[in-house]
Amino acid sequence: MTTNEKTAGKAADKAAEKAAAKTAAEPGKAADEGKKSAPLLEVRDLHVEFKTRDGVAKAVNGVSYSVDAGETLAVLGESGSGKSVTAQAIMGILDSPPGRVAGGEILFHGQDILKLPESERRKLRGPKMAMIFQDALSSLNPVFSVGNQLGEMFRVHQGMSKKDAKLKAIELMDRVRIPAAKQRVNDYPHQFSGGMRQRIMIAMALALEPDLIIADEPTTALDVTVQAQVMDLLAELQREFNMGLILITHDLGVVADVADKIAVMYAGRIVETAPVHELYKRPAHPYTRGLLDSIPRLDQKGQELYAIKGLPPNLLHIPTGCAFNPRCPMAQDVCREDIPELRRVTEQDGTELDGRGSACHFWKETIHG
Amino acid sequence: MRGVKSAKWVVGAIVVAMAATACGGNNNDSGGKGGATFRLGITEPVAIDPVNSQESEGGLVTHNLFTGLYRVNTDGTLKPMLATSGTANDKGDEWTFEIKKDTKFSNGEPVNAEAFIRGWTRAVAKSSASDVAYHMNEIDGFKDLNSGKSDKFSGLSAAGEYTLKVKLSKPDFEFNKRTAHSVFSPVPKVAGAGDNKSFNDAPIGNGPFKMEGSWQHNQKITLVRNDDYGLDKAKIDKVEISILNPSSSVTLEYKGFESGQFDWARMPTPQMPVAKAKYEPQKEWLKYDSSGINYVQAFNTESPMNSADARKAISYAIDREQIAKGVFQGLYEPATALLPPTFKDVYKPDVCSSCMKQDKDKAKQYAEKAGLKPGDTLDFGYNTGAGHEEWVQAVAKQIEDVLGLKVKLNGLPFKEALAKQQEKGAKGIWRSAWSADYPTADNFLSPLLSTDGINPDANGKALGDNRGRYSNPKFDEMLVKARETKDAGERAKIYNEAEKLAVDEDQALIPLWKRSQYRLANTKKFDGLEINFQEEPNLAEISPK
Amino acid sequence: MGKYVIRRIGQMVIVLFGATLILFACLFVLPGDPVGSLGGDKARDPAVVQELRERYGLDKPLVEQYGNYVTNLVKGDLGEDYTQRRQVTEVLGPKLQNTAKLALAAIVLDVVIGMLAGLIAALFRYSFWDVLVTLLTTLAIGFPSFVIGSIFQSQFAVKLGWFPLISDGSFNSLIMPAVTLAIIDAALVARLMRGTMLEVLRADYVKTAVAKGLPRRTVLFKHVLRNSVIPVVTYIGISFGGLLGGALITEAIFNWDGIGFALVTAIQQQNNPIIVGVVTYGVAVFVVLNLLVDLLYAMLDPRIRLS
Amino acid sequence: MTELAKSQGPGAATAEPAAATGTAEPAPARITQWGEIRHRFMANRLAVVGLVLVLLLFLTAALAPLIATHDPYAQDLGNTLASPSGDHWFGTDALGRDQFSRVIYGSRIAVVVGLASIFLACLIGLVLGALAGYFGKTVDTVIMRIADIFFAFPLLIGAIVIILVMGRGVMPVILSLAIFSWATVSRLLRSSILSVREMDYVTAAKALGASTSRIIIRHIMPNSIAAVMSFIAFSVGTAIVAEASLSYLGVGVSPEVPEWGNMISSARDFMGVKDFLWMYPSVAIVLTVLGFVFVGDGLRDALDPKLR
Repeated sequence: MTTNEKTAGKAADKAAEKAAAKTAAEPGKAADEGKKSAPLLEVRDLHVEFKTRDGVAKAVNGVSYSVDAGETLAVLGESGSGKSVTAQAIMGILDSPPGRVAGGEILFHGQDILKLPESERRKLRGPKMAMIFQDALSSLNPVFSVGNQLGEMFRVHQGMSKKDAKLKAIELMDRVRIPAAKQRVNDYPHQFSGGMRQRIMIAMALALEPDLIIADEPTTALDVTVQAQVMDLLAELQREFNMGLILITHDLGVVADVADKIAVMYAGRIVETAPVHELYKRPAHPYTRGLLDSIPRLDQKGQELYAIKGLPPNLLHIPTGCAFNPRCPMAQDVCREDIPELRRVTEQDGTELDGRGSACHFWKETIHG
Repeated sequence: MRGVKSAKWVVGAIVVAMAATACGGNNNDSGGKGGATFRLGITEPVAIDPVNSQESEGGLVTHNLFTGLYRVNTDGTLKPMLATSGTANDKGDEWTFEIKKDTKFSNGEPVNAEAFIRGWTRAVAKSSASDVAYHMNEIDGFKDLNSGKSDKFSGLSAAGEYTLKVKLSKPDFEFNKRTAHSVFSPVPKVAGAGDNKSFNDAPIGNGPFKMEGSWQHNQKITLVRNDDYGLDKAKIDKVEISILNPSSSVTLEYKGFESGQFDWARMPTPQMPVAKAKYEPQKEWLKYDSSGINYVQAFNTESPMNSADARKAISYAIDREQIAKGVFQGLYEPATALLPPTFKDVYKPDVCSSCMKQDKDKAKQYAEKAGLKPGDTLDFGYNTGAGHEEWVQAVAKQIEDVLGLKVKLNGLPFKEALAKQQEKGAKGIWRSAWSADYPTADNFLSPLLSTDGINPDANGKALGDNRGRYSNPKFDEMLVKARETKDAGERAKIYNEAEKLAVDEDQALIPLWKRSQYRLANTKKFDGLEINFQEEPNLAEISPK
Repeated sequence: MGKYVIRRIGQMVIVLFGATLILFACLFVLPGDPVGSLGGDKARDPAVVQELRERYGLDKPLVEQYGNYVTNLVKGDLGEDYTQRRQVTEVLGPKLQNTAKLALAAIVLDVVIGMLAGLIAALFRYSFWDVLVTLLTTLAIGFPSFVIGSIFQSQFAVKLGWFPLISDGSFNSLIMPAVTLAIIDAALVARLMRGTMLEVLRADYVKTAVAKGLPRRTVLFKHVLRNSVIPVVTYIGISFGGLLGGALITEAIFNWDGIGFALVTAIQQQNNPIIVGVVTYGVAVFVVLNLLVDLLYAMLDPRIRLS
Repeated sequence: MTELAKSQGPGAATAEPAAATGTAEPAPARITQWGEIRHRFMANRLAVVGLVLVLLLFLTAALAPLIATHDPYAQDLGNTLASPSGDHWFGTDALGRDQFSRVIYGSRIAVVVGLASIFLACLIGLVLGALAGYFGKTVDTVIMRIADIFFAFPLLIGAIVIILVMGRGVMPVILSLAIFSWATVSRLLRSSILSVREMDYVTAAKALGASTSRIIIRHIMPNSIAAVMSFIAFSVGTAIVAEASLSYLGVGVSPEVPEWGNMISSARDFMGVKDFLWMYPSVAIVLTVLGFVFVGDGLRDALDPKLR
């Protein structure tokens, strides 16, 4: 446990460091480019529902965000917040039924891919966008060799022969630095260590050099030391290929290291967006603040750890008004009645803060108070 | 070898399937030949070689493959076959048979006195371990041959090519009737010893039919007409015998007949009324009161059945009529004697007075006399899986209702059932049946009721057929006397007295029903169909229409 | 792997001997002389009984009899039956083939109907077909084979006359017993198939496969099916073993001349060599098939390491 | 330790809030206890139907003398094979006995044999399992080999052999079924306990210092027992079928006893002629077995609702 604390603490420090560096280097980059041309991916007002026996669960309620090539967006939230569902909707791999996209647009290279027929969307998966899952052991098919599963990408999308596909697989394995790739290409997933398996997942995602990669908690299942290696590898490859990366996580430590910007989700909505350093420094939503406060810190040793009280909302019965209101220390009557919009966040003097938004009636109090 | 077998199996199956469809239509005589083929189903016989052929299924085949000295007519009289004459000396312990000349086995070997001696010796020899050899036990030298002390049957000799002399160890003026049993068949030299498997499965005989191929165990046996038969040749070409699985063979025979697959069939008792109504008007329903009896064996030496009064109480308590009607659908008739009506010379009805009619009062009186009190337990055993379950319950219920006894039904598989009856100290009653091997009163009275018939071993186990252990010196004497009596009428009288003594006076056993046989027979296709003495179709005599 | 197989074969031998020893002991203490009589009410001639007891070594103590049996078994000799005095192997040979035929037919139906139904139910979960399959399979399990057999016989054989009541070994007479046998098993296979398939469909690696942009059929027939059939194959293997060991009831109902029916008959007749023969064979088939299924399992699922 | 920390939430190094263990999904099996299982069971319509059928069966067996319209043994040879009528609702058999009353009384044999044989099998399985667990490796190996031997006998074949030795009757049928069922029971118990023992939440409970008995009662028991109960429900159904099968083959309880297998068996000869003879006992046995199957299914689904 002590190691964890250390890392987390370190992560927070690092985030601050990096953030400082970045602000100086690329002010308002995303905003500028967004005006010039369409971003790589833009999600607009996305709604996703799940039909269950007990009713309709609204998993995603109007999410919007965008990613550019070479940019990393971190989506942060508890399980059930809708972060993974949004990603699956982008990939077009929602469990359907019971899930369905109930509204909104997903623009990829400016085109609304929700309007594409399934056959077209399938062709995007792999060559254009790819996904890395949390648990590589369960995400790799246990009964086929990793070579087979890697090679499958080339065989299916490029019609490559079995032999060539295998050579490609070895090449990929080399690339993600799996030792003795040639010998191991016929091994089965269970024969690899956790870190190696996740490398294979990354290799699979990168196989066809897609424009967008969605990594859904790629390091959660890994040991801490391995986490860093894998994260570094991912970041490195992203840079190399200039890909857009959506990093879904609940781990603030991971986010601090690699992300450019952050979207925080709660109950199917984005409650706050911000460049990464900004968020750490000055959260504009009580939920984000709660999250940050619950990170154990070295300087607070001995104090009781902060925890957000209550449970995440039941998606079948999302509280009226702000979904977070039952758990919010700042909640007022208005919070129970009106759903707060995601609003631009400004300094006290009214200067706009670049890329920042908060869906809190009392964002001002939160960020400035 | 497996592969070859399975290929054959497939071919066989196709042939059978085709045959089945071909015969689906009723008057479709595929190629003129089908009309002369008689088809029936039986259960897998124990043996078809006369050396060990024993039950009616095996008998059906053996009787058509072999012809011996005599055959039994349906009325119980003897019909000479290969015997042109058969005479006993005055004492009755030596028989001389003249054999018809110049008849042959189907392989060309001659059928002469030697052939008979060969056949009989083969049956009795120790290595054969034949279950039917005991029918020859009154012939001199039986013991030595049977126990392996000798390999010659000393009582048999050929007094000329076609003259067979038989010496008996004790007088028997009815010995010639015994020879109607198939174990007395002649066999050719190729038969070899009794355990010669190839002959066992494809016997070469001298009968009206011969085997086509070998016995296909559990599948079929095919007989074809023996055109070199020494007596009246058969008129049909072929007999196709399908072997059915035993547990429901009766149902299968019946269904097979209905679907036109078989020309001959038994019926499940429950279906008989329906079948009778349907087939009797078409003259396809045959009935034969055969030479058998169903009875209740009582253990004479153990309480509670150790007195004639007790046995009479039981006998009076049973309403045979009601069960015959209610359970057997009126197809069985109550028996009032032990000997069957087919034995014309000795049969007398109404021998057993307690069998005439259910009489509850008399039953109670006798029970009282015998000390049978209500609540006493009476063991009632039977063998399972042979269709006795139902009527046994009916009998038990009547005994309970009339006498107030507690009847304990005990159904056992038959080997266990037999062992139970043989045991020393066996008590109560047991369901039993007997049917004739040959038409002599002795064939009933001696094994079932004579003291010799008990044949106890050192532990008191009754190894003979008289498992009720009835023993009456007077009765034994009568049997000996009868056997020594040359005059048939005189002999019959003695047998009648003996029967009366054992079955009425002593009530050694309790007769229930006569054995009646019913068959469906395809009289549309064949003329002259009958159930014969052995309860088989008279295949050698019928002719296609 | 080799070591594993050798150890398993060792266990098989123990099981086989244990089972036959139990059987032998049971038959030994049975009341009634195994050669004491044939069918019917007549006792066998004591001289013949004596002869047969000597011939078959029935006068020897249990241990010696069992020893002889084992010695002969190793040579592939199951002895002679007491009724017809034919070699047990010869008597059972054709019956084995019949049983194998029936078992094969039933298992094919199991696989085809069961797997297909399970597949459809799982793929179209909650659809009309799923509900139908679930309902039918549940119902089928409630029907004992002798009830199904009775229904078939009365309807299809007696009333409609589609199939012969008398099985003559033809293909036509194979249908009713095979279907009777298959119904319950197919229902179980369908349930199993549906269950595992639903589980597999939810598996992360299926999502991965979809995310890889694989066509639906590749996802289903490569990634889903291969994983779904593993437990099903296991089940089918085991149940095939059971079928090969003789389907007593079904063979008895339809008079199918297989070893199960032979066993029932032999028990009624107390024909010990046949009983011993069938049980020995049945147990042997069961253990061998178990081993094969384990090996197959290991082959299909590389995660299982045999050690 | 890291694993434990993760699943325990509080104090974990992740930003996931402490209380965030519960989710919007249906609660997973691990936190369910008796009430949860019962709730899900009762929500399952088929399971409730099954329960009703089983209860009806028990009730019928217990109250057979009150329900039956006739003495099941009383013969009426003047009225045999009568079709169903106002007096004889299910008709009469070959001895004129009232079929309805015999079907009703037949439930007694089914209940007694079904329950007693499985109870006995569980008892043997438990005792031997406990012995194996207590004495460890050698004894365990020996017992498992013995179990293998019994497991290798097909149920019916094994049962018939035992009945041959002991004779027909209710007791022999119960014993023979138990003797060839315990191996299955003991295997199931073994694997079920082993698998549950390894589950995270038990490990967690242990790590939190829960006592062994508490672990067993609060954590292992509800799931194990429900699994075992589901298995038992199926087994009782199987045992009832096996018992009727034995009677059908003519080696079960005595033929005069009112019992469904007996009734169906003796109706074989009337196939196509008097079909009511086998139909009513067949319906009885099918409903009974379905009852147990539904209950078994229901219990299983209540434990693992994902598979419905």
